[in-house]
Amino acid sequence: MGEQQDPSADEVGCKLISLNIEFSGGLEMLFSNQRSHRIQIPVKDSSEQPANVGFLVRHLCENLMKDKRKDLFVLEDRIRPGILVLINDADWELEGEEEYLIQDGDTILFVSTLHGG
Amino acid sequence: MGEQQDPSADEVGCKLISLNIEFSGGLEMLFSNQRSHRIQIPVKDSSEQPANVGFLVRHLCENLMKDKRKDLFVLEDRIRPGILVLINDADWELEGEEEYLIQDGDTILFVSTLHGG
Amino acid sequence: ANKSEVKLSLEEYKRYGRQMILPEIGIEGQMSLKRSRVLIVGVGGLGCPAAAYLAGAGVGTLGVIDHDTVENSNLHRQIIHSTSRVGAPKVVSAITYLRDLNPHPNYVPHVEPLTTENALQIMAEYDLVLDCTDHPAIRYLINDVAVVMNIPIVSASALRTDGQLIVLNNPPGVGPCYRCVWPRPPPAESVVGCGEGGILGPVVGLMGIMQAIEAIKIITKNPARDIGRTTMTLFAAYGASPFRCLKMRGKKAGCVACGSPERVGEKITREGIEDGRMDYVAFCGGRAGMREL
Amino acid sequence: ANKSEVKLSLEEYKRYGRQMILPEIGIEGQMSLKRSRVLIVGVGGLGCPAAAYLAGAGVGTLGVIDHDTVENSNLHRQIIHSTSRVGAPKVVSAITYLRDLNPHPNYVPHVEPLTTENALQIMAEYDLVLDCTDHPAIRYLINDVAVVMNIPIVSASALRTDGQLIVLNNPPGVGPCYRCVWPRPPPAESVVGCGEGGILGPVVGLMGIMQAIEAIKIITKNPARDIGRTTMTLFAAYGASPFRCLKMRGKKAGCVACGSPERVGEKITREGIEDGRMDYVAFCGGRAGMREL
Ligand SMILES: [Zn+2]
Ligand SMILES: [Zn+2]
Repeated sequence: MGEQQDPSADEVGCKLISLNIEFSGGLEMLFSNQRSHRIQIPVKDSSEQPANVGFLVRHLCENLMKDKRKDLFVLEDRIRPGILVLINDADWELEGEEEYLIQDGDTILFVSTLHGG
Repeated sequence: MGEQQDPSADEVGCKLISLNIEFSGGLEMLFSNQRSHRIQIPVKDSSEQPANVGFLVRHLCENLMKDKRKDLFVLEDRIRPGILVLINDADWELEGEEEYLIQDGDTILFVSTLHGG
Repeated sequence: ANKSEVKLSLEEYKRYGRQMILPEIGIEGQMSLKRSRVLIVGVGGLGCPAAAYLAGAGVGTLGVIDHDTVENSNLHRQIIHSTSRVGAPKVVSAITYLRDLNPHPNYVPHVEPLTTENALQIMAEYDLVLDCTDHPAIRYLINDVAVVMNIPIVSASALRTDGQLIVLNNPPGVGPCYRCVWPRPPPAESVVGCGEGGILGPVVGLMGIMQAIEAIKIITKNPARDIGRTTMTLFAAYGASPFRCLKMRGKKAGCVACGSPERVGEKITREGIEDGRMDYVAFCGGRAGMREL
Repeated sequence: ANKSEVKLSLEEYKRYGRQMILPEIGIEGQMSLKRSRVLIVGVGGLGCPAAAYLAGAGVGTLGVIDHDTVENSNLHRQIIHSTSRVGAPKVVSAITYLRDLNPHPNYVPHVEPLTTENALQIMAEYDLVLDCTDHPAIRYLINDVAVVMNIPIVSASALRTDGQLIVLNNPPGVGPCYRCVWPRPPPAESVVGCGEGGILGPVVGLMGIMQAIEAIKIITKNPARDIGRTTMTLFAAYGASPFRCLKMRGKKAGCVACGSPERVGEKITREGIEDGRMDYVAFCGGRAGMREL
């Protein structure tokens, strides 16, 4: 499990939220071949808006994704077609998609749809 | 789901704990053919001891079990051999068996071991 | 659905006894199974166990469509084929096996690919379709025809050591369809097949068996259909918690297949499929005009 | 374990290619599979799919033990038998199928019940045992012999629409054994078989396939064994959340089979099993002296 920063960090402008990030269906191969990551992100994005899933996705691309093939995860600044996003095991469409405001302790799962048989 | 009593009941001597009780492997047939029950039990037993799993088992026998064949669930005042008890999905042996003190919101699962193949 | 009267012979009572005594099935359920007509599209890693257990359970009509032939490299996972049938059409090989497992069902062989030309005609003969295929293009085709025909889809897929299962268009017009969940196809370069990615045999087998279980539940209408509760099951053989049950979105009002899209011209129709306006291969990023799915 | 050198023929490379390209298997894993010797006890609803996928995967030696013959009422779930083989010993029927699926493994037929007299001698030839049986008495026998022989057990069971799976004595001497989890047998009147209780075919099939997956993981040592993390998987086809992963107890210091019981005389030994001191049928509430399990 990759841990980042001190969970008690609570200085001005650097309050953090702890999250479980999970990858499935092959996406884990883009993220150090690791299915489960425990990470922390700032409670607010650079424009002082509360962190939402859109911000999280950018954060993952910039900080957690080591693979260069960003377009296997994000296309035109959005999650690429064929990837499902689950917020605490519920389809993100039920939760507001990119606009969902991340809560401390949330589990966000990214699933690449499989087609083999 | 069977509901009993008011969750806010908080009179002297009648504070209640809410629990999820689940049955699997055929045990559900002894409990109205229902796999999942949401029940409430007193926080303390009749001798003013905090409710533990031993007390819960007696409570289930007396209150939730409609089937007359008590010995398919309890033998000599203990869970009969062949039934596993899981406290929040962990073997009750890891949690202190009958002595485990029940917490509000716990899920207690009773599994009858299967032998067919 | 074919609502004609069916009867069970003494031999069938004996054969199905162990499942008929289940309250979830019963005699009524067994009759429903015998009345049902199920199409299995693709008799590979998913279709093999799905076909075996549905034939075993006594589905009345079992159609199997595949244009492939049995290869040696299939046999670690495609367990109703055999070494002695390498080179034979998979459909023929499958039915050889199935008929010896249970002679009672009516087996319908379709030794051809499912295409925009034949899909409507073929799927019109069935009440339920199992999507056991291996490419997004054919998955969209199966979806669009199943929506037009009002039949539910039990869809599964597997790759490497992972599997996914979802029941779509169930009940027809109520549950989400494949396009509700995946409105846009994945970029062609992100699609990996079992040939390139590899596949662990019992992983795809597990997903195929789960399709058989879901098919039996739909056919016997038990549980009575929960409207709008669609879940997707993930399996990861090497995951810390191998099974995961995800709560999925419902039917989308604007879906081009099962809904009413804002631009009426986008609505997928029987005619649009039949006259070749829908190019599934191009839609999924393949060469336009290629019909082979 | 048999550590002799094995080689893969070109035909085997082709046949197993789709699983060998998985990083979880690889050439090393395929060699381990070929070197492994697996015993399947009971070739019924669990043993059929377990045997099919393990044979498909290229296990080197696959032993099958069962004293039963194929019946019509088996075929809705025992999918490697067939109507034309009704009346044949299940072991013979199974190996007929398995050899045509994959001719490479060495199949060892044992057309007899597993008993206190033959269990030690038979199980000595294997590195891993799959408990695909249907009665607690034989489950205790398999356990005790596997503990004495230092081999892991992949144990599954199914009834009606539910299934259970647990890996025991893995690694040998470290993980809990059957008696650690179930020190006392269930009262005889609480034991229900598939004949009385019924069984949905693909439910027991699912459990058998899961046994094959666990067996492959153990044989290929991937993941490297987590010491003391034993889980039990529950499946309920009609449950609200069909799969459940339970965290189980570890090995018990005082276990009469795998531990050091306080009363030394209680310790189960090779000699105790061989000379008939252990009466498994009586232990499980059956008629004492009855040897048929
Ligand atoms: Zn739709
Ligand atoms: Zn033990």
